[in-house]
Amino acid sequence: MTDHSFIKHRLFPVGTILLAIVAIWYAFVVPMNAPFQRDLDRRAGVTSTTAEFLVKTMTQPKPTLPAPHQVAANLWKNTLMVKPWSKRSLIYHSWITLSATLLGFAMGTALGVAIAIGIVHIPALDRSFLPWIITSQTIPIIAVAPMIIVLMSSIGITGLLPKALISTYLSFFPVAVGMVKGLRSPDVLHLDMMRTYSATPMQTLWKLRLPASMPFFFASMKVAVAASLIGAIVGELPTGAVAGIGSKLLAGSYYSQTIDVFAALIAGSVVAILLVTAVDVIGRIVSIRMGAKTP
Amino acid sequence: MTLFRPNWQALLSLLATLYSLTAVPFTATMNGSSSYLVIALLLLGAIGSMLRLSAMLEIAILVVSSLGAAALLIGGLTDATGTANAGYFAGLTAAWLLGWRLVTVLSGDGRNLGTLSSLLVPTLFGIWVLILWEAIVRGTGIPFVLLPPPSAIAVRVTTSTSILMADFNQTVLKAVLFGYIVGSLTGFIVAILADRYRFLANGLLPVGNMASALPMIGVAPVMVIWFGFDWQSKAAVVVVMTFFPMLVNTIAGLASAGEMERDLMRTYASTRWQSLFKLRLPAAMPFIFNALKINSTLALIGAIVAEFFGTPVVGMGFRISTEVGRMNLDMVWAEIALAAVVGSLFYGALALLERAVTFWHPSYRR
Amino acid sequence: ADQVTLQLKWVAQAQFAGYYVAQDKGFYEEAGLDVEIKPGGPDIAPEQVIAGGGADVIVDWMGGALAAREKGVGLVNIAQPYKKAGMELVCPADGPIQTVDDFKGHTLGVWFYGNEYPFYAWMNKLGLSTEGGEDGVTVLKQSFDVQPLIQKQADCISVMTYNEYWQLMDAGYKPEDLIVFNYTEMGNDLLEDGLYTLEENLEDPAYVDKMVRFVKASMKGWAYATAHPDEAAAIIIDNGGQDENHQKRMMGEVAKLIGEPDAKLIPEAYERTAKALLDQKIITKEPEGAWTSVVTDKMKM
Amino acid sequence: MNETVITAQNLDLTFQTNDGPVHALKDITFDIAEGEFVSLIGPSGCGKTTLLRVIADLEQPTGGTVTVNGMTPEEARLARAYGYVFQQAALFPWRTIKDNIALPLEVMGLDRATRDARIAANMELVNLTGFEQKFPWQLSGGMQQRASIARALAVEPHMLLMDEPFGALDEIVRDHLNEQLLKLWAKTKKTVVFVTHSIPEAVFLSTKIVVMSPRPGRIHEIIDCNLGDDRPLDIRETPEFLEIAHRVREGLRAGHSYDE
Amino acid sequence: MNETVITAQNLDLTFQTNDGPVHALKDITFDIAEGEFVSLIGPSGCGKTTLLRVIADLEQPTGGTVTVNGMTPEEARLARAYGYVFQQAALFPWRTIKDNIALPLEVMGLDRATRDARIAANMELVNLTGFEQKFPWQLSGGMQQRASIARALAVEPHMLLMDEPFGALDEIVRDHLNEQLLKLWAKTKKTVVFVTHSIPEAVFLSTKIVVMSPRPGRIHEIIDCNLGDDRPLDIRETPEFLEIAHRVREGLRAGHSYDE
Ligand SMILES: Nc1ncnc2c1ncn2[C@@H]1O[C@H](COP(=O)(O)OP(=O)(O)OP(=O)(O)O)[C@@H](O)[C@H]1O
Ligand SMILES: Nc1ncnc2c1ncn2[C@@H]1O[C@H](COP(=O)(O)OP(=O)(O)OP(=O)(O)O)[C@@H](O)[C@H]1O
Ligand SMILES: Cc1ncc(C[n+]2csc(CCO)c2C)c(N)n1
Ligand SMILES: [Mg+2]
Ligand SMILES: [Mg+2]
Repeated sequence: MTDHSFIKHRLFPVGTILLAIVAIWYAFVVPMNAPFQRDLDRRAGVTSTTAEFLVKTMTQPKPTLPAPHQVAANLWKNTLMVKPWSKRSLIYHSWITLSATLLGFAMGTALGVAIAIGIVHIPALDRSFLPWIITSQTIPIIAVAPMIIVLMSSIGITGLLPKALISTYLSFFPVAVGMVKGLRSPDVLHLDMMRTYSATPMQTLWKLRLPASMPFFFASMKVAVAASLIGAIVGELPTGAVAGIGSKLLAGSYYSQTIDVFAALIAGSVVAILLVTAVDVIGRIVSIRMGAKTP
Repeated sequence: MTLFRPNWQALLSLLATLYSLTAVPFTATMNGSSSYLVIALLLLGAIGSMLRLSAMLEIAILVVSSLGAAALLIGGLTDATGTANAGYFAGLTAAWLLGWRLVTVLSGDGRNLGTLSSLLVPTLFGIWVLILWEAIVRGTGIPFVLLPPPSAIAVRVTTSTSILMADFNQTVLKAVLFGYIVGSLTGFIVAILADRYRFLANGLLPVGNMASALPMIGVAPVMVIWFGFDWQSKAAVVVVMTFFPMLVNTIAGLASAGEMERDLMRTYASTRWQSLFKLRLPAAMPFIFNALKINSTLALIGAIVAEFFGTPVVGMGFRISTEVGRMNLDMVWAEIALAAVVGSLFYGALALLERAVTFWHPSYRR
Repeated sequence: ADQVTLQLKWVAQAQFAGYYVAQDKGFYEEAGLDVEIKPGGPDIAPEQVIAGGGADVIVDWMGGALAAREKGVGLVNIAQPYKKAGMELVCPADGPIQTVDDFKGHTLGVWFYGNEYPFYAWMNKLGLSTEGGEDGVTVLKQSFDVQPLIQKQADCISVMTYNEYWQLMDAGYKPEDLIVFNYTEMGNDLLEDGLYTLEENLEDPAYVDKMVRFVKASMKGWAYATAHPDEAAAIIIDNGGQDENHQKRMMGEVAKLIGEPDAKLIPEAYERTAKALLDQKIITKEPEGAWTSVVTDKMKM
Repeated sequence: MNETVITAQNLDLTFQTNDGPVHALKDITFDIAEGEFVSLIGPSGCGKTTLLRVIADLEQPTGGTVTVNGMTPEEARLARAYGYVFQQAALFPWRTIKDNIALPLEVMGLDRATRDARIAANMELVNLTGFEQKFPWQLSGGMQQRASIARALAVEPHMLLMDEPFGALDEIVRDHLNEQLLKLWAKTKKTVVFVTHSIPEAVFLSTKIVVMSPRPGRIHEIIDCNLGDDRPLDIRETPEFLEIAHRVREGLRAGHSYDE
Repeated sequence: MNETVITAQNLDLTFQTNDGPVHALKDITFDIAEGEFVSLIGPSGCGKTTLLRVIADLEQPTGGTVTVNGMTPEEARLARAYGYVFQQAALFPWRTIKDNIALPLEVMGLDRATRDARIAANMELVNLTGFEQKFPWQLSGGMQQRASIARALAVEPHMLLMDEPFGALDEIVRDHLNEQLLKLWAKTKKTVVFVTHSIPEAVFLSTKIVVMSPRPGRIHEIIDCNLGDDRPLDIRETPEFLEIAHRVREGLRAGHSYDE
């Protein structure tokens, strides 16, 4: 991609959509915060002009819906104005969450691929396991996560690993399902051809099934990395709000600090973008090296 | 040809059984004779499965030995919670290995057992999960407030059906169904629009990827503020959660039609809509079903989590979060079981539909 | 030094100032203890943590502790720093509810997760159905914050005198804008923050001795915190608490609930709590041995 | 002669690939008049498919101009000026054979009765009657190719662009289809551009044979071929036929990279 | 004569499809001796591919028996007794042409030097030198098919099963490859089973021609073909050649469903 087409096909459209979101957001701020502001004014016995009222709805300390600039100011303060490793810094909290996410994602991807390979090759697994893997994901892990964390801390496992395990649990599923589909995606013709070489299942896996599954692999890794992040954040909630994006969300919501909550949400989204983009870029590089037609 | 055909599950099972001989009786209330009966059953299964018998006979022996031993072992825990010794667990392992052998025999012989085996095998797997859970929890005496045994959960399910039904009605029939349909449909429609206007797609996809990673924990309270504390706000969470997977998948699916097929449609000077309906939507179907399946689990989880925030005092998520605080873990697991059953049925129905609609896909012609 | 792990019921805030102060001021160390304080949160059930072996002592409300005791977790109250309950129900003065008689047909918010027992006990006493409808009240499981009142989703919400009440003040309400139903003043209070440990451990005299030292040091911490609220608030902030100003106020309110920090459980309050729980079938039989004074008795010496 | 329907002027096409450009077409100039039957013949990889794709507006030339019916290829495509048979069958796996043939007719908005009539006639023509309800993967390679020919013919276009349509067929079927195509052409006076590897086929069918040579793809020679309107199969034994075939073979050989 | 390497006894194969069974092979019986070059010829859809697939253990017959080298087809496949060229090129899109040819050699575990030597030799043979680093979609249809032939030859099997390998090639390349194949066969005395649509090709290459007829696929006739070991291309003008070609054509026509 040339620089020009990057601007035209990425930056400009994404920028426009983000601008539109911010505009809609501002449009919602006033009606969302107005009722409470009216109550406030009434109790305080003040009457204000429309302009004053509008400004007030956008400057509440604990608004129902914070205005974008309030969130931006909070972000600015908590990222650039403090040391990145201080406990007040969102960068520090993002890093805590990111490290659990990456560990969980790596384990989840490995587990998912292993399960998919097993399912594709062993009929007993295909029949007995796949339905239960699906069932496992219908269990609201988010409800069970606290119990798991408590259970694990009672046997002395604390810190990164419990969070990462919840990430693993959420991320192995998309990988497993996608890879089962991907490993089964080669042409019947190609499979027949490997048969005529009397290739071992291992060889068919390495030379045909795995390369053929790459598009599925990267598509499901994108879903999985996002799921991992959710897992890490959820895993942070029951640890007593010590560190991480999840703890910021929780701490913010104890005291109705909606601005903090939104700032933490945005920090989470930024981490998400970075992760998904990284997977996407690696996917593109791999696909080009595998001879894909470049547009 | 010898009469002997060893397999690794039976061999290991034999080893475990022999070890268990060193620790009879297994629990405080299990007498020696019932312990030896377990051992006899296990030996029968292990040796029987290594002889060259007909498949039917081998299956019969394995069913009797593995499930029989398991039943005796669990029965041996009556009034003896937490007293199981190492021999008990060796016996349990041996029975489980025979169960594994049974599953292997059944799936290997899939052809002559047909659909029966495709139902039987996963069921057996599930039964073994429950057996191990029950035996380990009660055998080692894990506190009830940490993990209740399945038997206690089953009792709770039968005594609390009306509560479960009310929660199901609130969470699934109202929030999940509505949110799932609206979210998937809007995702689909926006994808079609984005396909029409490249600009939208270029802008929406990255934003979509980012939004799908947004932790719902953050969105749920906001939705409660916007849509009230009843099911509408839960449905809104589900809408948000299901929208992006459908959007992203549909866009990818629409792009998946082959080069030559597109060229073919070009030569017909077909309109955008015609290409869409005749080529690109059918080609996108596997992707769309992928999204529908992902969404089916997401929707359930989303609705349940949303109920952790403001909610009326009914609903599966409400029940789970409050009963944990009341130490009624059996009720919590009853709700989790309900969620799992509902989710699995939903998923299964989608898988059947997928097979009917995308019958032509190579993955069904292995 | 002897190891003690304390599991709190909620996040680090002045509600638990005594323990943090004792830790910070070295009172535990002086008592030959090495104490680890684990903050809680909305997803942490301290009863579960102690049952799983993750803690030696927990801070819990009596309702939750007795319910867990029936489920096989042998919790025993060894000390009761909080003499009064901090829970209350507040309604906007310009709303439909002025007195207890106005509840019918309205929506009331309460926290769950084991914190709902006082509310249900009260409704039970008032003879109000909690199933909604004309003659009952509709119950809303309220979130961590005071939004349900601000958003007018509930006609009244539950607050703690030391926490959410002040969040309403921050949000612009003045005391005269609110009608307050205080559980203690109404005589409906159930025992709140107490220290609980497992029954079987108390058979070991060495363990009892450890607990005596622990509770004694904790009470020293409470006394110090009550006397130096600003310093206590700063210590809380150092340990992950939020909003220093808020913690100072909370310290002041908490001090009122504790009164003289002697850790003694008042048997009448215990009887009332147990009865209320029995009446609502939260527990099914009269609890026995759910509290002991062995620790507090030894403290005097 | 008749009106010109396809003209190419100094066509040039270079593909960009990961290891450098591939010059696929170079300086291609020709005219095709209405009602002509033009065969493109040339060694594998010389650019026949590419040239056909340029005419059909499936590929953009990097130099030169093409007009089709006096329009740009794009306008011609939008006017549905031609029918195209691909080198591969390109059947939709989710449609039965019958529905695959119906596809362009549905796109054109024909009613069901017309569609059914045309489908039946053309399936008959390619001898696939009885396979209406089969899915593509249940057919042999040759049968799939015949289905794709039926699909293009059912459109009844004025101009046919065919890329080795009979490559996968046996001699008898091929002869049969050659005859049918010739009949159709004689009757309807369609303009046909036809890619083939078979010299006899090219000579038998064409009024003009374009011999191409590779790397880069150029026109080596254009050979007129006038065997008259009525051509029975055994015309292939006549001296005129053999003479033209010889000239084509010589041209091919000359343009070929093998030097035997 | 030589030892028998492939025998088929009363082979029968019926496919089950959504609208009823398709009887693809019926009562097929034949023997192929070591070193023979046998062509299968017959109308499109008559079961040639299916028969080849049965021999290669890619399809299970529903009746009758086949042995390959005295073993079951499965054992023969596991022993890597044959090389197979598919009707479609079946190249892996993510491998370059060179790596595609290397594939079976990697599976067999050959070392890099041997692999490279064989790849170079066979790419030369099919005239693809210079295209090593291209990906399949950058090649024309005929070039892809040639790559797939090179891939099968690189294995250097004792037995070759080839399904219309030269279908997509022009006459010159085809002639060239026919000659190469014949040389290879004469030199190495491989057994070859060869599906083709071209009568001259079948006659030129084979020692035995099996003419099949369709619906259900049966053997119509087996024609011996003995043009001697040394066959220059112009043998195709000799009377013996034309005589055999005529017999094959008659056989084909008789077994064909068209009645002209
Ligand atoms: N998309 C593409 N990208 C790069 N190179 C291409 C592409 N398509 C074709 N080529 C190259 O262009 C040349 C001409 O290809 P084309 O398909 O037109 O040949 P052809 O004459 O149709 O051959 P055949 O008879 O084998 O089908 C070949 O060298 C091929 O490698
Ligand atoms: N997988 C399948 N399912 C159902 N029917 C099939 C299948 N494969 C082949 N057939 C049918 O079997 C018959 C023989 O097919 P086969 O591919 O062997 O023909 P062929 O002689 O190779 O034809 P061609 O020369 O066109 O390649 C055809 O009628 C075809 O429709
Ligand atoms: C889920 C949830 N549970 C309880 C509270 C209220 N709360 C805050 S502090 C405190 C005292 C605990 O010792 C209580 C009950 C809440 N806000 N959210
Ligand atoms: Mg071509
Ligand atoms: Mg074939």
